[in-house]
Amino acid sequence: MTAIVTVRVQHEDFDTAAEIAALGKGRTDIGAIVSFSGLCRGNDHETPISALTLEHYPGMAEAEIMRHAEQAMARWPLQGLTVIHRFGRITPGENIVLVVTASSHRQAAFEAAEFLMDYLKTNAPFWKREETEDGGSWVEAKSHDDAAAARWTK
Amino acid sequence: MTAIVTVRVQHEDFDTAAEIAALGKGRTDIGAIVSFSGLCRGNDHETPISALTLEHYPGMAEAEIMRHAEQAMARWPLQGLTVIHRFGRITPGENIVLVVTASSHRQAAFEAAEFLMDYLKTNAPFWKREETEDGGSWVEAKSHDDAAAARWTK
Amino acid sequence: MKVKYFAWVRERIGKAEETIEPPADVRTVSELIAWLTAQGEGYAYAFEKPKVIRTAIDQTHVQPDTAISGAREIAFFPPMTGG
Amino acid sequence: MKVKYFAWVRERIGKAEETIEPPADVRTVSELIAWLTAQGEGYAYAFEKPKVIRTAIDQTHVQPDTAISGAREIAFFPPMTGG
Repeated sequence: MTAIVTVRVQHEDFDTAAEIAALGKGRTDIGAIVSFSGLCRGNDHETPISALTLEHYPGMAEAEIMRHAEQAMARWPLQGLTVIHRFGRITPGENIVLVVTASSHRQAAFEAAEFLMDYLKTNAPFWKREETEDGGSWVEAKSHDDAAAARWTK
Repeated sequence: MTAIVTVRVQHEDFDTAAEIAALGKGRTDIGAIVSFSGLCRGNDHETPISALTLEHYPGMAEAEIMRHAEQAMARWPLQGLTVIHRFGRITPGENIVLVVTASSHRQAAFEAAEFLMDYLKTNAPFWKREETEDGGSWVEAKSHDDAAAARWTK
Repeated sequence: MKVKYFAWVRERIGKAEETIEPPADVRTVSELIAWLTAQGEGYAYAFEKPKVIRTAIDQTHVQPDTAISGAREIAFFPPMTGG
Repeated sequence: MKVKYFAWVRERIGKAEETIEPPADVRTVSELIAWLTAQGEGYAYAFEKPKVIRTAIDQTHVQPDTAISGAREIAFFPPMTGG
């Protein structure tokens, strides 16, 4: 059966359940589905965050994510892959990002989901700005995210 | 906030979406939710499988999974953890097992979910029997599952 | 003591559980497996490869050299294949 | 050529995009950053640590020594923080 790759960059929220169901629906060749949901936290630092604003590079964001989704499809035996990344203003508790991977084998599904999340954290053209009581600030890139992404180039 | 650990061993199907939603509901301290769904495949070998029957050791199954869930809670900074394992007759495309982990950090959520799945594959008292046209046979344990489980004892 | 059998161990022996009274010189899990093996054809078939058999005492995994004294429930089964 | 700025690079320069015509001796990404730095206070502030700045040419990540000839759209931005 065919493998389905879906990439969406959108402001609107998404339905994790529906995305998982869509990958598995009507198929009996999938043994494992892994989903990763990234959520907006309210307590990242001492100062509570009232919202995040995600800026992105329209066009490049979609193309870059699709390029990495295709890399994941080439690298692991996947039967389906969905990546959704939101932009705009997002409040604590809301979804930011979703990766769903489907495979016959659990290790492939786990690894591909981790690979895509590590990529999204470090190389997808999105930038987070935190809104707090005293104003706001751009989130700084984390070196441990770079280290996590680097392990896939070995 | 408190961490919620849920372990269920049941014949009835479960609702992956509802379980993911239950872990995240009303909270703003969770940054990552990973879910793993294990599904019954119809095409594991040359002979198509018409169903799996999962036998389990009532009492020990629940206790052993809970013990490993607590190990995961001690090992990773988790804010919630749900494990559901079905028993009885399950047909291709149906759910077998669900692990959902919630954490502030994605690596913890991924690792804890993989640890629990590796454990469930090798040490939880469940046995799969495959039903095929020519009868059926007990699924043999796989050495690569043992190897996957062994990496967590390092 | 109560003994439980699962999966193909259960099928080969032909029952899911029973109460047994092994002699006092049967002290460990592996001695109990050897004693059970002599209880009939189904038992001999179930335990023909004793190294493959996994054992739980009172619902906890144990090793072949674990003592069985004080056990209320001993279970024998093949390698597990859940998940 | 069209230039785009994102996140704090955009805020410091005070615009999201513009069309520029750098002189012919500006050949690489790092030479373009150096030239932009001299275009005013906002530019100088945005590019004060040029090593931090990431660049894409026609929506593909590039290195500081990449040639800019033929580029239709060049974007400058801080390290990415999506996911």
